[in-house]
Amino acid sequence: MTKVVQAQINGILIRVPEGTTILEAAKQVQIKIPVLCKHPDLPPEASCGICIVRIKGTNKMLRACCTPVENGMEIITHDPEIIEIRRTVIELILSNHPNDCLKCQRNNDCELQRLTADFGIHSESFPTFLRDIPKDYSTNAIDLDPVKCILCGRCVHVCQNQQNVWALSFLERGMQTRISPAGDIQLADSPCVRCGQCAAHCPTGAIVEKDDTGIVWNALQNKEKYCVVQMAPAVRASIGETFGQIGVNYTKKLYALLRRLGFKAVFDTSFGADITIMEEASEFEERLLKQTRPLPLITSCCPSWVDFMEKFHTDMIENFSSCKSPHEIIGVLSKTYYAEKFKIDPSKIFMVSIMPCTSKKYEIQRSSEMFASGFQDIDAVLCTRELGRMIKQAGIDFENLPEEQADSILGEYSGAGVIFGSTGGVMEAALRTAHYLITGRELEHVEFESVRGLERVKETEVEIDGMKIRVAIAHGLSSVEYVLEKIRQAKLNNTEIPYHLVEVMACPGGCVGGGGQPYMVTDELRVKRAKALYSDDKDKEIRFSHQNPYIKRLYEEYLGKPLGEKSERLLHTTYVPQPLYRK
Amino acid sequence: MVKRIVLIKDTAATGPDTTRDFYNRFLDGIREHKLLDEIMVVRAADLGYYGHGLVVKIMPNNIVYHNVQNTDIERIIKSTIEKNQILDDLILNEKPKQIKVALRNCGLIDPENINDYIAHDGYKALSNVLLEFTPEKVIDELKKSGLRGRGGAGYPTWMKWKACRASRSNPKYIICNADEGDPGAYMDRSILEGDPYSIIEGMMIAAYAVGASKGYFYIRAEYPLAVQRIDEALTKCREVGLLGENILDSKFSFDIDIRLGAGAFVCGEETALMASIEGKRGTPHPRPPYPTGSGLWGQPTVINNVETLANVPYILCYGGDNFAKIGTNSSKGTKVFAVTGKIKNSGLVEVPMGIPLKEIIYDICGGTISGKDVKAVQTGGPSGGVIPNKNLDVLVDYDNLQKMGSIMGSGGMIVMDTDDCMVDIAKFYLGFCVEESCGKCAPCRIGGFQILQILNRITEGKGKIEDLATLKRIAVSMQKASLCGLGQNAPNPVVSTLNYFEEEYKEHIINKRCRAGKCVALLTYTIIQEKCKKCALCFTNCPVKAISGNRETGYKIDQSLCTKCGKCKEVCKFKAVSKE
Amino acid sequence: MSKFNKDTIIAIHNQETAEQPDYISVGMSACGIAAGAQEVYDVFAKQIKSRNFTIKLRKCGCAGMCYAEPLVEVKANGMPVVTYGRVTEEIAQLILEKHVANSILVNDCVVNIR
Amino acid sequence: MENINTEEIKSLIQKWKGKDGNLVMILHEIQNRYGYVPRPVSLEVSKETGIPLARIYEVITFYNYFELCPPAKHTISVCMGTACYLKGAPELLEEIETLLHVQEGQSTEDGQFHVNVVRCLGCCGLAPVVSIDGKIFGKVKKSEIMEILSRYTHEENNVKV
Repeated sequence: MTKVVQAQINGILIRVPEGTTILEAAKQVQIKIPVLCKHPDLPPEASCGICIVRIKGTNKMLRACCTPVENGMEIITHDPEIIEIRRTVIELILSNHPNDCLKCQRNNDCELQRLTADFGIHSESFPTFLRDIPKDYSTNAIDLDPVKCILCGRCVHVCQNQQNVWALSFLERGMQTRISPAGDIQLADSPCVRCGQCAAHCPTGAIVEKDDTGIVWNALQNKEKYCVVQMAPAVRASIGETFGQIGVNYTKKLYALLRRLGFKAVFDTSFGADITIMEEASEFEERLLKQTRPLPLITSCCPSWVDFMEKFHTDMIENFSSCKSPHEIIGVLSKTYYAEKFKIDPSKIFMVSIMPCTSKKYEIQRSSEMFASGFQDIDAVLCTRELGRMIKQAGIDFENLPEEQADSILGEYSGAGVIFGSTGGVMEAALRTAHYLITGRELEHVEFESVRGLERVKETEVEIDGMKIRVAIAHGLSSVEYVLEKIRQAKLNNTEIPYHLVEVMACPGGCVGGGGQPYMVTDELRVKRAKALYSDDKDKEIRFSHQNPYIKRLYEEYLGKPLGEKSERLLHTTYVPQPLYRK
Repeated sequence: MVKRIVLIKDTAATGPDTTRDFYNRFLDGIREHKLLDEIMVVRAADLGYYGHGLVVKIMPNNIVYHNVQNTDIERIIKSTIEKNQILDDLILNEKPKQIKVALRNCGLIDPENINDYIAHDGYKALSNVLLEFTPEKVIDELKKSGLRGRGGAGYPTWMKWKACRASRSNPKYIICNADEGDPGAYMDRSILEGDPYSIIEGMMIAAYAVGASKGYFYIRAEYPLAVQRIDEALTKCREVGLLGENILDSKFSFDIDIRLGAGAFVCGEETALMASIEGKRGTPHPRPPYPTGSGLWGQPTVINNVETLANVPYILCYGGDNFAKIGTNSSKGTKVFAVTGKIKNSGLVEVPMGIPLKEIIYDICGGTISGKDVKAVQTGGPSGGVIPNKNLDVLVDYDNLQKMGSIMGSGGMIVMDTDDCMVDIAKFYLGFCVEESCGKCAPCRIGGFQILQILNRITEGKGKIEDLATLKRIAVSMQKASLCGLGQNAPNPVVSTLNYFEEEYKEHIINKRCRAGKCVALLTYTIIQEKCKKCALCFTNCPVKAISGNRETGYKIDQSLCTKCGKCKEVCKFKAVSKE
Repeated sequence: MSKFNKDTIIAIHNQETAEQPDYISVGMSACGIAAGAQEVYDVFAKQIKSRNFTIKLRKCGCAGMCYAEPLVEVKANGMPVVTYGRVTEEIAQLILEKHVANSILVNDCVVNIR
Repeated sequence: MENINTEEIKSLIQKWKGKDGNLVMILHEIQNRYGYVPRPVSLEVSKETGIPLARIYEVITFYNYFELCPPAKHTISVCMGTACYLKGAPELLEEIETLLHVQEGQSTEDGQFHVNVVRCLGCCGLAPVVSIDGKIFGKVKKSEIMEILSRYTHEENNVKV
């Protein structure tokens, strides 16, 4: 049992479990202590110095973000001196920050800007001194402007600890301190996997998604182009946050929205997910029953994970599913199957993916296989935040839009397809179909509770036809090491494989926690977003990918069979080891 | 056969010949008394007394006479030398000002010879402790001694040890903080180089007391000789089983490794130091958790400064009570200071706590080298403050210095005379802190930088009177909102110089004048026409041709062209160039 | 070397304190060396060897009197222990010739005597 | 840049392998060997120790002691400790900068001298001090700088110092 400590905040008695920080405890008395560097999702960095509070009886002020409440503490969260110091610190930070908010991607959605407004800072107390550090636009996914960086340390923490990528780091010290890959090289030459978790956690405009809204607006305006669009499962559960709605599934309004923005056809990546399952489950069945290639089979629909594997875990290439990610599948089919069927010149088709992800921006040019249609299969990727901005730019009253349907040919998805957006979702969808493929029978109980939830590594056993199928699910790239190490050890010692099937998502929570999703994500929010997807699944009449009539039609009319020649050519890819550092 | 040695030195600095003259007269006296075979008279270079006129020291009796006149020679010889009678009016009955505890072996023993250390009671404390003391008793003895950390903050050493001992997690670590980064202080280097074994013994006693099995020396890489001496000492200790398993046949096992710093002042801060040992950037972490509970690699850790550890064997050898007899109520024992700057005899002094600052400056170190007034004494290095001349009678201990707005710090003591500018000094220290800030936390990183910008402006004559308020505002935010001691204390030199020398700041701002003549931009060089001999040396030497005129009319400096390089003053043979 | 125990330490202590050999001790910490202590040490080492002095030459750390570096401490011929300051190679010669060989202290160089 | 000998790097690392927190010490070994930390060596260290390159660069650039560029033949360090500062170190630095036509932190064009400022060499009693290649010159006067530097400008004299 955890001990409870008793203290006073602004004279009000509080009781909190031992170890609770003052910042957390203050919420009990309806106090939100201002802070800049602390992200609710991350451990305290204690770098900004704004959250100081006074402890009665001591001369010092302590940081609320990292100081645990102690028995008998008398905490004062604000008085004129505290407020003056906080204001001074904010002004100091501003003196080292380009105050061109109006031209910043984070304008109106910036934590520093918000604090500046809260503290009523209207003039410049200290002369501005900007560092001279070049911007880094090298990745095509994430834009880095170290001059805007306030050195809160969130991105570095996320990149090094949560993601274990170690692309970003601090260089130098004092006023020269900056964020950069090892030794001032560019991100594209570093191990960066473009997951965008840094951007999602950045409080200012220092790291943002590459803004492709301009490209998309231009394409929509271009009479020569036939603009089509698809949206990922996770987007529907988070776009509402742009308007203050949390955990609401906006699928049908989004379809309407995308049409109003000018897209000629609206597809759903969840349908692509259904196809992925057909291919991946077949691949699994083949590996399991015919031992064509080694087990475990590891999922490959997350491009950051793929990049991570190609850089850090090349020994796992043979275990990777060769199946492309769902949006790439929709992409290639839109410029082949759809184009043929509706007699549209595929060269005119401009395919846009709305994704929760920054990595997808990089994925669309990842290898020659991403041009399987003969054209670049996906022309542009927008992440959720960019779509939110486009809605505002277009002045659309999103919440009051009518509900519409997707274009049925690449839009009708099963319940299995939509849960792809959450950690464990791919696994669950795959198991549903794999069970059918292996046994020829449908599952009675379709929900696999044991693969759901936010535990960083989930290991479980599923019985299919008397066979015990061992599976593992990891999300957040640092969690994957444990799973891979187990596989590696088994390979090394020639013992029984620990798992048959492994799902990995780079971002914590899976795509619902993606790097392109609305800011200030917490586990609480991840759960709510995932819940919206799971209830979508529950409400669906069809909850198996292989039962989706449009999937059946697609294979009958066009692809043939899963893992068939055409499927292989259009829907599969290959992996090659990549150097960690190109410089 | 020589029976006595008489040393002679003029300590009044009246002139180089006084000693020689007196020496000759004294020699004559000895000759007259036919004592030449028995008495050796020697002119000393220094006898450690200042401002006492002519000093005569008679050995081996160790009699010291001061303010001796030529007329005293006869009676000194007759009474003292011939009859062993002491002349009460001449005797200097001064107890030695310095007491050497931490430095007890420095300069005395051969640091490369363990036997020499043992000869001076080395490892006596350890063998007592290991064979007869419980760890609790060791901590008790430390408590009795009242020893407080000599690294700066002055935290009671026994409390640190006790907290670490109480932590249940294992292993535990002892770290010797030898990252002496304070510019102008080198006490630790001196002990590391001069008495390495005593620090090792201190660490071992600490380890035994808290239950640690492993120790680290964290030494500045800028001290290669210290590293070498410690390394050799550790090797020797391992060779003779003073490190390793079952030391001195007890159940205690312990070993020590060296880790080098790499040029980061902030690594003197405990949490940053541990990060550095762990192979990371030396950025501090918030406390709590304190190192005694969760330190190096998350394990309970005691970090003690070199001087602290050097005191430990002394305490355990001669008793905590004996140690506690030295010093004041709240600050026991001695403190080593590195007295530098404009001081006559710069060096290390070890004095009992509570000694008047004056005595250190004048009696031990001989006052300023220039003979000018002491303007201020800076203690505590970049984290400390200045003590102005009027407060030189302050009794030096932790609490008094803090009351003065400075700190004890690690023991840097910089003496400044009237040629030193207080704004310039503040700027110097701020520059240091800005360069050494780890950059992690905003108040320290940017606050220090902005203060430095303001000080730069002031010393360049571009200051505004509002700047003083801004300085104070930033200083408060740094003191209160910085994460670690470096940032919290970085504004201290500014705050304390502003406190005592605000008028000097105002002079810089309003009158555009630096009374010490340090701030180059505020200087004006002019040719004093009355003294000028029109030799044209300044004219020909001015690198920017700011001097105009000819041998007939004389010369003038065009202030708009002058870069204040000082060349004209340097070359002028008639002191006809003034600088103000 | 065998492992020390308490008795070894007492034995070394007794043996070392019983012997009171004459010595010349040169302050060899970083500041001393920077001020020229190594050169002074070398003079002593060379001369002691070539002139067969029986006096022991040793190194020690910094005695704190940095202003007077290099420091040399001499204990010889039953005289008090004398510390010489600002010792140059020439003064080192004088110390050997006068103090060590003839029990005469060198003028204008003594900074301490005990 | 000279060739990087992987075997040699491995043996430098070997000394510290398996010891906790060895990175700073390994970098010291490398800097002692090469005079700086070349990128290929850092990559090799990363490979050998499993320490991410980003961490290695974080550490190299944090600590003043480590260099990323090849050193000049002679390193002149002007001590800017408080004692030296008060006793005229800034003038010495200025003189050196003027004589060698470099700024602090830079190397001369011919690669002979690198001039930098250090914070206290611990020889405050000899202030102001300047160290060249580790040899410390104490109580230096501005007028002596030229002579001291000239000892290093002629190759044959180097041996003597």
